[in-house]
Amino acid sequence: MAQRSSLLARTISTLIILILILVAIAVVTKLLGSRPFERTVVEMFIRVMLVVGIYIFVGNSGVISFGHMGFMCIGAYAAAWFTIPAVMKQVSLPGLPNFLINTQLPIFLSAFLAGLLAALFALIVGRILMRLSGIAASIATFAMLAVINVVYSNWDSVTGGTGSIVGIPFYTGIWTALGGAILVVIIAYLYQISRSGLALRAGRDEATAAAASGVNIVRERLIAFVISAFVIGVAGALYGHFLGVVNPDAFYLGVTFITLSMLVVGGMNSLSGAVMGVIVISGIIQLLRWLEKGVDLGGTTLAIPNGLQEITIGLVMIVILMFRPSGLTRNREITWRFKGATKPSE
Amino acid sequence: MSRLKALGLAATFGALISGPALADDIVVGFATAESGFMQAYDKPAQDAALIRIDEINKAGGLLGRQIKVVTADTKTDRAEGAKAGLEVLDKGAELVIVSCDYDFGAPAALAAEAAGKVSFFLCAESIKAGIPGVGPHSFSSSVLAAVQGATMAEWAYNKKNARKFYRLLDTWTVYNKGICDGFDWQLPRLKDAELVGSDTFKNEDASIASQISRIKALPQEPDAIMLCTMMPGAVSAIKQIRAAGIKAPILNGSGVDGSYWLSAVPDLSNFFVPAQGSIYGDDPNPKVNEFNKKYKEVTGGDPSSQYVYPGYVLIDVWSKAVERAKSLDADAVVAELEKMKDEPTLFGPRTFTSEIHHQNKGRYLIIETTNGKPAVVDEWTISEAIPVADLLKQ
Amino acid sequence: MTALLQILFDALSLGSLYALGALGIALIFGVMRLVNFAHGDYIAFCVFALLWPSIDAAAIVFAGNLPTIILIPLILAIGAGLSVLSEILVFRRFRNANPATMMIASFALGYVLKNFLLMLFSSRPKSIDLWSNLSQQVEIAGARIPLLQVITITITIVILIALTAFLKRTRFGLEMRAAAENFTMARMLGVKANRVIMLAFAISGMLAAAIGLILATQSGTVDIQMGMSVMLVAFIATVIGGLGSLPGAVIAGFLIGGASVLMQVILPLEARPFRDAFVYGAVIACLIWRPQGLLAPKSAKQRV
Amino acid sequence: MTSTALSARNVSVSFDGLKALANVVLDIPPQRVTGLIGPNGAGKTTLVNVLTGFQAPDEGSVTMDGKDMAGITSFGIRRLGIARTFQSGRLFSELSVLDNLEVTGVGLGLSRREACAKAEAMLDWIGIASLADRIAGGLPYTDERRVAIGRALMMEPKYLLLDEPAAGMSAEEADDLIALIRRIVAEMKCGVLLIEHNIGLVLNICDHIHVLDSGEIIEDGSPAQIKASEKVRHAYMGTQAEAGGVVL
Repeated sequence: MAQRSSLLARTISTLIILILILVAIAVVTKLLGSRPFERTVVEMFIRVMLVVGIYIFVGNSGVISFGHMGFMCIGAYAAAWFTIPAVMKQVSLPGLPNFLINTQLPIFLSAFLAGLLAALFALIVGRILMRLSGIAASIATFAMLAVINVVYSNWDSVTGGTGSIVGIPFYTGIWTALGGAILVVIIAYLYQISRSGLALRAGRDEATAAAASGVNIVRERLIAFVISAFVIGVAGALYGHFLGVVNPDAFYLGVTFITLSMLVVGGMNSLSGAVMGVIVISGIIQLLRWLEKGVDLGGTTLAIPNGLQEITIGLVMIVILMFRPSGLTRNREITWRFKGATKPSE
Repeated sequence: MSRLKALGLAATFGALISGPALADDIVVGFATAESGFMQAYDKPAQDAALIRIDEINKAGGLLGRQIKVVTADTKTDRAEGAKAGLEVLDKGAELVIVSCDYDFGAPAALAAEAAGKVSFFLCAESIKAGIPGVGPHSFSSSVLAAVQGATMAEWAYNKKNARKFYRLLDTWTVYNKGICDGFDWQLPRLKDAELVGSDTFKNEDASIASQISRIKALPQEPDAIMLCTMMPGAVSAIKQIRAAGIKAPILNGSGVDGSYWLSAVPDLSNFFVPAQGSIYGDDPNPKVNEFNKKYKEVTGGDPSSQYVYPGYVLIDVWSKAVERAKSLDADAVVAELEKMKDEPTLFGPRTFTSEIHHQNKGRYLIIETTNGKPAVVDEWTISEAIPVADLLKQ
Repeated sequence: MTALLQILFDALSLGSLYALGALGIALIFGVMRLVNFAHGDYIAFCVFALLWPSIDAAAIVFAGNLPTIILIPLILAIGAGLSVLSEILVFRRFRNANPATMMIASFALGYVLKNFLLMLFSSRPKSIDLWSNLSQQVEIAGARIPLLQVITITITIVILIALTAFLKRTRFGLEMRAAAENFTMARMLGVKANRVIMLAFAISGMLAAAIGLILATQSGTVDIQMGMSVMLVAFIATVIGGLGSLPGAVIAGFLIGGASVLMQVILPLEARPFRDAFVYGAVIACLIWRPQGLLAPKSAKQRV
Repeated sequence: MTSTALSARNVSVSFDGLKALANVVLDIPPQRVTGLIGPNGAGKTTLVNVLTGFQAPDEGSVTMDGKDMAGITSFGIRRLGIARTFQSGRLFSELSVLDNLEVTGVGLGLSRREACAKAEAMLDWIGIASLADRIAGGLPYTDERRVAIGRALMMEPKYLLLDEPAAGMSAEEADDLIALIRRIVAEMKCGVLLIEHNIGLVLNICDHIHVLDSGEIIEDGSPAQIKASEKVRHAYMGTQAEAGGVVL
């Protein structure tokens, strides 16, 4: 029998290709030099973090989660607590414990702690929720999101209520966001090839058979849940530093659906699908926005009416899913080889 | 809107927006919503601002230069808002005008602040829309939500002899909470006034039956109900309260000004709203009524609510400050704005200080709706400005 | 006693709205395992059909002016038509797709509908006066209840009875129930899948229209978002009730309405803004307690 | 009572009031092939579910080598060395064949590298090493069965419960299966429970056979005894005339 190359050697090409694509986008953006466009790309990189973060749980476990943007909320607010100057916090968030009011951490430490806080929350809640599967689990995660949203919208002295918290230092630029996106893709890749990742994907395909193979699905799900919460918590922190304001409304249904849509359109069972979903949908949205603003065609400006962009993106998504129900990547990973061994039959 | 009027609009604003930019022009940037949820709220105030700009240009311009307008669509999206801010700044905007709502306007205002430019919220009524939430170059030309709550409480106490108040808060937005905060601040300052009950609901609640049951369970109907809410839930709440046979006066914030929704509650009476100016053609200041006519000429429709007016006011006060500073330098303009004390405008006096770039005291018209007809019945200015420290605490 | 009765009435009026919504979602889920996120937008669409497209602040009432006897069937027909059309144009192509794909497709469809309405009508809520004499109060054993609520509760009960009779007594109903219990099996037994699915969509669309009319009458408002919160609660109710079980969905709809009203009554003022957190907490507890739902159909039990 | 065996002791299970198993007593001794036959709906799979922790018995108990297995989860039972296959294959359809086997390895605590090595060795042992990189979802029926058995055999379980492994196989393929089962018993010292419709196969390979009908064990004994049993013939004639007629 031929010596099989190691797991890493067989699968690393996917990781390298995805990272190269992200780096290429960042470099081209820098070369173009438009500030508004650069912000679009930064936002896209943060979306990559979010969608890949959801993928770690949803893609590997097969359980659709409507709750992950709750972790983004937790992360973004934690970053606010950790980085806003003490003087401002005393006034706007008087309910915070003293040690928090008086701390002002460096941004990366704060983002890491924000991720940890989200992960800790996921660990506690997940111990209960991960017992559920299928649609009941989806609804339970949505209920979790709703609870987080209600609490952050009304705990005025600690979260500022429905009002925005301001004073979060601007930090997230294109290189930070690129770094974040690459880091998250690496985490997702490592999880995917880990023991837990394999066991969880087995459970996704056949829960009963996985149990009969000695897999404790609840535990593996919890691991994925916690890791993805960490990733999304960090993404939330970077988002806060990107926008400078956080508001509970920004972490509710709107962002939940757009991130899930990107994942499903890309192909929810593969890391490549998660990344490509974000890039393709963001690309189409940007294209339509340019069209909305008007394209100069030999003296006449061609523009689509305002609001048509949203309608078109919805239709495009429906059409993509009609022709590719398992997503643009058909749930496969991108590799060097065209006829890769990892090609699933259809 | 008739075609003719639409043409008129295009003629007036088209020249403003798409005319060739001369090196000499002063650029004013609108980073506002042209689509999505906020569009309906940004557009009227923006039109009013454009009317004022047009007036200034026709009168010879600002510092002898014409004002040129550039726009960028925020699409009612926070991240797009920041981009829109950058876009108008890149086109050379000296003044960045941002969305009506603090949450949606802040990203663009923060971009302006970072670039060292003056920003104005079209009609935000949160204390954050200014120094605390953006920075020392940011302003709002409207009046704080808290002042609305305080005004209604003090006015009802003095003019309607209200002593027993009931407070019903829709927890949806900061604006709603702001109205009730102002009410809460005012109430202890009114001798013998008491709060006989308090409750909350959510704007999207399909039914507020249990909240109404709580009011009905009181031993006697309150003298006034302070209703801190906004559209669209406001209509539903008002309709249900009146349907339940509660006839007590309902006090509101300015968010429910306008007659466009009154058809939903036929013959509504005993209903009070504070407004900066009257859209009903009966403003005590004839110039306001003239403005309303002009607005109709340009846009083809009457102002739908008082939220048109802050747009006009902001260009008015900013241009005065520029003229006085004789410069477009942001710090110089801010310094002149902060010197304004009871600066008269069409829609009430405006005061800015180095402490607060918003109105914590303001003259309000009181609009009463009787049998479905709104009309100005009074004018009220709260006796004491709400201290900045109290506003920030909220 | 009167207070208790009042709570009961309040709970019934909110619950009946949720129950109608849950019924609409459960019907579709039953026959094709689709969680239709566009349902809320059907509700909004039907209500906007009362108006003439305009982005002005004041609404231009159009269909809303028709006599009741024409208006109600017209709006119901619009709901049914929209729902059936979305099945023919969109959902039919997703018969074999996995649930996540269908869910996202339905979300995308709702997004398209919402933005279409936004373009035609702007985001500004519009006002409409529909049957305002229904808001007068009726007194029952000391508790007051608006006539509209009485009618809503009655309509819900009537619809429930009619639907139950329809499902039990007619051939269509039998086929639909069979399909809801076990779709593949029903298909093998000769149930005409497309016909049953279209019928389910039609009924579901009519239910959406009915909710829209009730909401518009009650609130006097027409708003892009108006179906959203009912749809979310209805969706939850469908799952708690036991996916595929119509009576379960209805019971759960009433339970959530009841829980919501009860929380509003018993929570102290400071905790009241957190009402929904308690309601959703109860939802989680309920799911942990009965993951298959309160009334799970037998087919839902997992076979090893 | 045999001290070393996987045993069902007076197991009863009912669903919605219907008895699926009543007072079932059954031993699966090590290094032996025990057969379980019975008409459709007799409760065979339910019994396997009870023995592997997927179904808690209403009454009675399951013991392994004298140890009571009550309250142990299904994955816990696999970790104790009781493996099973499923009637419908139930491979992890989106994973490769090698990964399918690796899952059991990591499920039982190996690292991926170790699990991979073991999985390769197992594929080799069964003789399907060439399938390693194929995606399990697209395998032909017989290969699917063999992969499922390989997945269950990872880490050499003490007991293996095969739920209709020969369903749909040709006579030739069934012979291969018999050879494989013999090797499992001989080389892995494993106790096997074989559930089959193909009674010929069961009579051929089993040391001891139990016959289940309507949830009750109606007969047990050596292949010869089963062949001769009037009760068994009756049960099969009653419910499955054609099968009984042909095979017996």
